[in-house]
Amino acid sequence: MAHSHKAKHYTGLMDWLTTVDHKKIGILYLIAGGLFFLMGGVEAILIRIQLLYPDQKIFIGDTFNALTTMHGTTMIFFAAMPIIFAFMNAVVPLQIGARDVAFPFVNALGFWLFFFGGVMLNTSWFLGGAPAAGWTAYSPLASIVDPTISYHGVDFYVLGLQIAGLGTLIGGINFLVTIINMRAPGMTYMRMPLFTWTAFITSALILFAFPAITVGLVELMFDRLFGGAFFDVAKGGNAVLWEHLFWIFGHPEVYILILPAFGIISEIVSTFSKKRLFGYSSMVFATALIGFLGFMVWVHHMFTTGIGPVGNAIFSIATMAIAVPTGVKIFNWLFTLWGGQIRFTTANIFATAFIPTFVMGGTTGVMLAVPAADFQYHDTYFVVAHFHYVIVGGLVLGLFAGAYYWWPKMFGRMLNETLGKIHFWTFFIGFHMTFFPQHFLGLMGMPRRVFTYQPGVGLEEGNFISTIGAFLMGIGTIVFLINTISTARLPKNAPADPWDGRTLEWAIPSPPPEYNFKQTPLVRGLDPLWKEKMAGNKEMTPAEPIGSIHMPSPSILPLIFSIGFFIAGFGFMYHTYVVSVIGIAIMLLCMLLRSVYDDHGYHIEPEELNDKGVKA
Amino acid sequence: MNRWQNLWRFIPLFGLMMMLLTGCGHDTISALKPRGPVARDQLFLMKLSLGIMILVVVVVFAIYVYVLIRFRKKKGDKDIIPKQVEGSHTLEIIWTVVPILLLLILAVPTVSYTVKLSENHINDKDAVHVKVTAHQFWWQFEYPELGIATAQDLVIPAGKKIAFEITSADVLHAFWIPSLGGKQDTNVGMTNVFYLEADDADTFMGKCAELCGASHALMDFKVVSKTEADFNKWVEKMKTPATIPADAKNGEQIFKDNCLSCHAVNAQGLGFGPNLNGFASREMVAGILPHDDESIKKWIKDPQSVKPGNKMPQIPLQDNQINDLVKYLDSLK
Amino acid sequence: MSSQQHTSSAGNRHKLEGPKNHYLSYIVSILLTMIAFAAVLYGGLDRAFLLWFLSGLGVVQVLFQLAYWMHMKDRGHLFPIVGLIFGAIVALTAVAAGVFWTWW
Amino acid sequence: MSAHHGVGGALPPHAETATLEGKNKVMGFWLFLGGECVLFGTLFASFIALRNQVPDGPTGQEIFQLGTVALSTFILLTSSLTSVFATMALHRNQLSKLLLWMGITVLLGLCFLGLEVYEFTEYVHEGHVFSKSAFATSFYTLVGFHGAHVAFGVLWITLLILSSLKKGLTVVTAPKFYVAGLYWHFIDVVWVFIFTVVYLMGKVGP
Ligand code: HEA
Ligand code: HEA
Ligand code: HEC
Ligand code: CUA
Ligand SMILES: [Cu+2]
Repeated sequence: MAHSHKAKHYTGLMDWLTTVDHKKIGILYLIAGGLFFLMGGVEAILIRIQLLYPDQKIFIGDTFNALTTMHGTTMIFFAAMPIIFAFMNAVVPLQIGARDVAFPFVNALGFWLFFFGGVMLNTSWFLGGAPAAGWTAYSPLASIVDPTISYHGVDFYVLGLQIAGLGTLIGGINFLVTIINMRAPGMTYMRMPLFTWTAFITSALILFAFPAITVGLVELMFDRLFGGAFFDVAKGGNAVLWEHLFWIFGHPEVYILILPAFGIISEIVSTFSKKRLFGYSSMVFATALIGFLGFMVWVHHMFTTGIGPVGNAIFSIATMAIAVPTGVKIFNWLFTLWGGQIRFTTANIFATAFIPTFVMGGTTGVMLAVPAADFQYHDTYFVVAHFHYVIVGGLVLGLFAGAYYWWPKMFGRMLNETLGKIHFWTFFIGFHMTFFPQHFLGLMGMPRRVFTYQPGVGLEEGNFISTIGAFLMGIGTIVFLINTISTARLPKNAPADPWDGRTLEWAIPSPPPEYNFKQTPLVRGLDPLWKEKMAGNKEMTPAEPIGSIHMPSPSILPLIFSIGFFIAGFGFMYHTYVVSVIGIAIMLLCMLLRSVYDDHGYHIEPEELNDKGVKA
Repeated sequence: MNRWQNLWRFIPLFGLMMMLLTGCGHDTISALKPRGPVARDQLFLMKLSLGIMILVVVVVFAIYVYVLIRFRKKKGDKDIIPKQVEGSHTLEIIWTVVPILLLLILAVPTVSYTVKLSENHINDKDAVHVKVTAHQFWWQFEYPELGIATAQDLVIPAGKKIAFEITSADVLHAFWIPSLGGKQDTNVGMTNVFYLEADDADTFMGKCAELCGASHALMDFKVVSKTEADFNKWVEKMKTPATIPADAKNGEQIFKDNCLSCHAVNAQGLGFGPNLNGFASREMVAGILPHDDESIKKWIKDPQSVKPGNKMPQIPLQDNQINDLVKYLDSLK
Repeated sequence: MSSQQHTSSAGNRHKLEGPKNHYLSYIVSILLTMIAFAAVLYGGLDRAFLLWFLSGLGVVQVLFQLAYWMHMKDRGHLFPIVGLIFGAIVALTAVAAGVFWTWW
Repeated sequence: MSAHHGVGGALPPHAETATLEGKNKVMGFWLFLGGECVLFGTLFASFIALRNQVPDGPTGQEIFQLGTVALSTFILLTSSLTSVFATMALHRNQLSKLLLWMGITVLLGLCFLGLEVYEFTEYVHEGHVFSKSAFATSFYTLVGFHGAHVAFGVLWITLLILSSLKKGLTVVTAPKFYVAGLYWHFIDVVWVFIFTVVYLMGKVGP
């Protein structure tokens, strides 16, 4: 083709800083998210150490509140979300037979914004103290500005989340468009693998939920930094407004987290029982329904706010309704396993362990949805137990399952199964030890976010077991780290299709070449690879002749743009607007460069394809 | 069918869970040991919903265990290709309809109790009306009809509805007495209304259940439930100013000079700090220290070491002045 | 793939896109706006009626603009329409919350 | 996949969606607008919740100048029409007309911004400052967000005009113009809600 500019090719670190390849971005998300998961985990361990015995004095007062706040915020926004994005990046384009995502540049930008948002939040530990108003940042507590201006706390939360949230939002749009427009021929909506479906719905939820938190954060920022009065009662503001804005976002957010895990489980359970997913169309429908209903239930976090019995009752019923489509999923998984030939690889152990654990968390969720009873549960360890059952026992088990499942595809190396099983059992037992007793702690009168509790009222045993369990989970995670690091030093050994897979990602080498598919595959049904294998074919039928492949060029602009935003954020925080202007100027400059110089990309010619297929 | 027999094995588990639930915790703070009608209603809802949930969990676990054991690939099994089942309408209808039915069973009492427990008894002649104001990190209680105000210890008559009007002076808190019933948030600039009732005379523990700052964990209070006669006596005592013995006069002066700006010591006084009228008969000092002279001294000497971030400053006083103060405070019966 | 839908609707869209339609929707917009301003300035109207009336005029105008100026009435706009409607639903529930529950 | 470049002057009939990149861009932009609906929806929600919260200081009823608002509305509506003309020129592959109409749109946008700045300074003189009351804060945030969108649009379209003076109309620039047109309409739609809910209903009073 005429415009085959020879693209700049970077190596080493520069390659990672400038990459726009969705597979590399997936790895970046996984590593960054993994590091934040360790941070959040260490914070959790410190919380549990303080609560080991009553009346301990290790982390008290706002230090403890900062640990709690940072643990929740880090885990939700900077560990769980990015690891989900890691798998979406690594897998979705492959599953739909695409060479790339719709907006590779935007994809990289999304990653760097998330990353610098997370860095910004965590610099708070060194710059006067971390935010300590809870991950929910309820105003007026979150609006209190330290008169000496040496403690910026919630400013870090506001700006860090704002930056990262923008990254997530554009990431969501990217995946929506990718899935709408980039599917291979024959990949109709009702043939998409379930993980792609959940990625699709999750992206839609991101698109419609994140603007709400953006506005909430802007308002909080205006109040804190520019003397605004949104939540300032003395000037007519209203603190309940923040609760609404936060939860209009916050509840969909929990489904943003769990839906991709549902997708992962669907893939794994079906692969390792060698059966197609039971009730595929009802699974798709249930996913969409959960996503839709997810926007109609936010008030269940506010039953005790004083909304009144009518509002409480309506939102209670709406909340309970979500149990129905979720149940459909649970039973479909069980009946996918039914009659199959189940292989217990580590991935499948995690996936099958997800099912009962998540059901326990989901059912306590329905208990919480009963307003009059929630008056007792709310803001106690019962709620903490509920959401760790769905998040750790659901999402995190799902993510570990996905990690074991897709690791060969992402890194070209098989993880060690024995270490995997040790990881599973320590983590799983530790998990139940940590969070099962917390149900009772809550009912026995222990509020959440407390740095100590009274001795002699029956709370000691539960807290003690809980802390031991947390350590076990830590050990499990360390085993996983050992597993990944030790295999990383071995040569690549993963075959293209290690698990006898069913979907398109297993039709290409592990790790895939940069252009994914030499020829776009033709999809002839659900579980396309399985279909071809059953028909006796070794590989997918191509939908096009071999030809030159267009690739986007790498770019450093996403990184620079995000750094600009980061700098601007600090400028606002310290009211040194010169710095903000510099930061914004950097951002505008990046935008200008991007729009003036069109990216023509480069082409990989047919003759290069064969030898390129080998290396990553 | 044979496999449903598995279900019966879980019945003991069901019973065990229920027993566990009703036997848990200390009887002045556990939501599982209700000491008033509201908490009892709520425990009923909890048990009802828990029962339904256990049913669900048992069914899921039973199928799960069966499937995993029956269909696992055993050593030496030949690789087979199982039948690729697409789905089953009958089954799918069953597991859509049955949960809907279960939820309907739950929904009806949910709605009726939600309405019942949010009744407004403020203008009820038989109810005792209490205005609660939450502060970082203490509680203020006013009895508008009785013309008295107190702090930290909420004194109520047993067997009567207590109609609460709750609000906050600074940030959000939540007012929670687990033994008597569920919590409500105290919002700034708004009031929430609800009611509780205690069966008998006892002292219950109260908690702040919304993150409100550094000492959120220590924002405890006591609920002293008295017989009606005792309650009336208490009201009278609160209205009569305490007689200050001669050896406490010194302390009274120190108090007037240093403390009165924040602490009122009369029946109705409100201030920046808790009203200390009747302080000597309170269960605790500052809500968390046991009530004795040592604690009072410790508190006055360095309030921040007891409750980090609380709003009472450290007042520079000599040890003997503090001793005098304690004598004075001890006389505020 | 949706690409097919797109190309097939392309022909239709061209025909509809005469300037006449655009003048029309412009004039309608201006008229609706003038009515709204006039209703407020006139002042003699019942307050509740006025509020409903204004909301009605606003909604009509927005629908008009979406249909004609943003081509929402054309085929091949399935996802944009779903996207906007869903966004609007979420926005409306948010507004409802603002109206009803912030000050109950 | 598809050719990503226009070949000289001959553009396909719907240049903005002629390539996969263009199609993606238009689709992505529509979805973005869906998100913007929620953004403005929540801003409106905040404003509506706080519109009567004026403990001391001027109310909307006291200060709003309907004349200025009417003029702004007229300008913005007209600019929407001119941006439609630009899109039509785009579809007919007439670069100079496209640039002319886009240029007029930008000028009208600038007039609108000028009026808004004038209006805000007037209000500030009357003591209606940002931190005066919850009403004031939410008013400036909502209307200011819209204003910022206009300002961004003006900047963006100007850049587009400048860069296509050099690049001409291709399947790369066409989607950008198309999308900019959509954006401009969206701004206009939001303004319809603003003048209705904020100004007119504000004038009606609580
Ligand atoms: C991944 C995250 C996730 C998920 C999936 C869920 C799922 C659910 N959650 Fe949870 N929730 C959180 C994360 C999550 N939650 C978090 C983080 C908080 C606390 C936030 C904070 O305050 O910090 C919270 C808090 C929270 C509350 C507020 C409690 C309070 O603060 O007082 C409520 C109340 O209704 C609730 C309900 C539910 C319900 C009904 C579901 C349902 O979706 C569950 C549905 C699933 C099932 C029910 C199981 C499977 C179904 C069957 C087997 C069918 C048959 C079942 C029946 C008939 C019941 N959640
Ligand atoms: C994705 C979300 C997520 C995840 C995964 C977790 C995981 C864990 N959480 Fe979670 N938690 C939340 C989200 C999450 N949490 C939220 C939202 C809150 C509410 C916050 C608020 O109130 O505002 C909360 C609150 C919360 C509390 C209540 C705090 C309070 O109310 O005061 C507790 C207490 O036990 C707790 C414990 C744990 C534990 C033990 C884990 C464990 O599963 C963690 C396991 C992981 C590890 C243990 C890491 C292992 C690593 C190492 C051991 C270090 C190795 C180090 C190097 C190599 C450098 N969490
Ligand atoms: C600037 C205001 C201020 C001053 C001055 C002040 N206090 Fe306090 N005091 C408070 C506040 C606020 C609390 C509640 C602290 C908490 O529990 O968070 C309190 C609590 C107390 C309590 C515990 C009350 C209870 O019911 O348990 C005692 C006793 C007390 N103060 C005694 C004193 C004495 C004695 C002095 C003078 C030497 C004094 N205070 C001066 C503000 C003040
Ligand atoms: Cu008051 Cu927590
Ligand atoms: Cu929720």
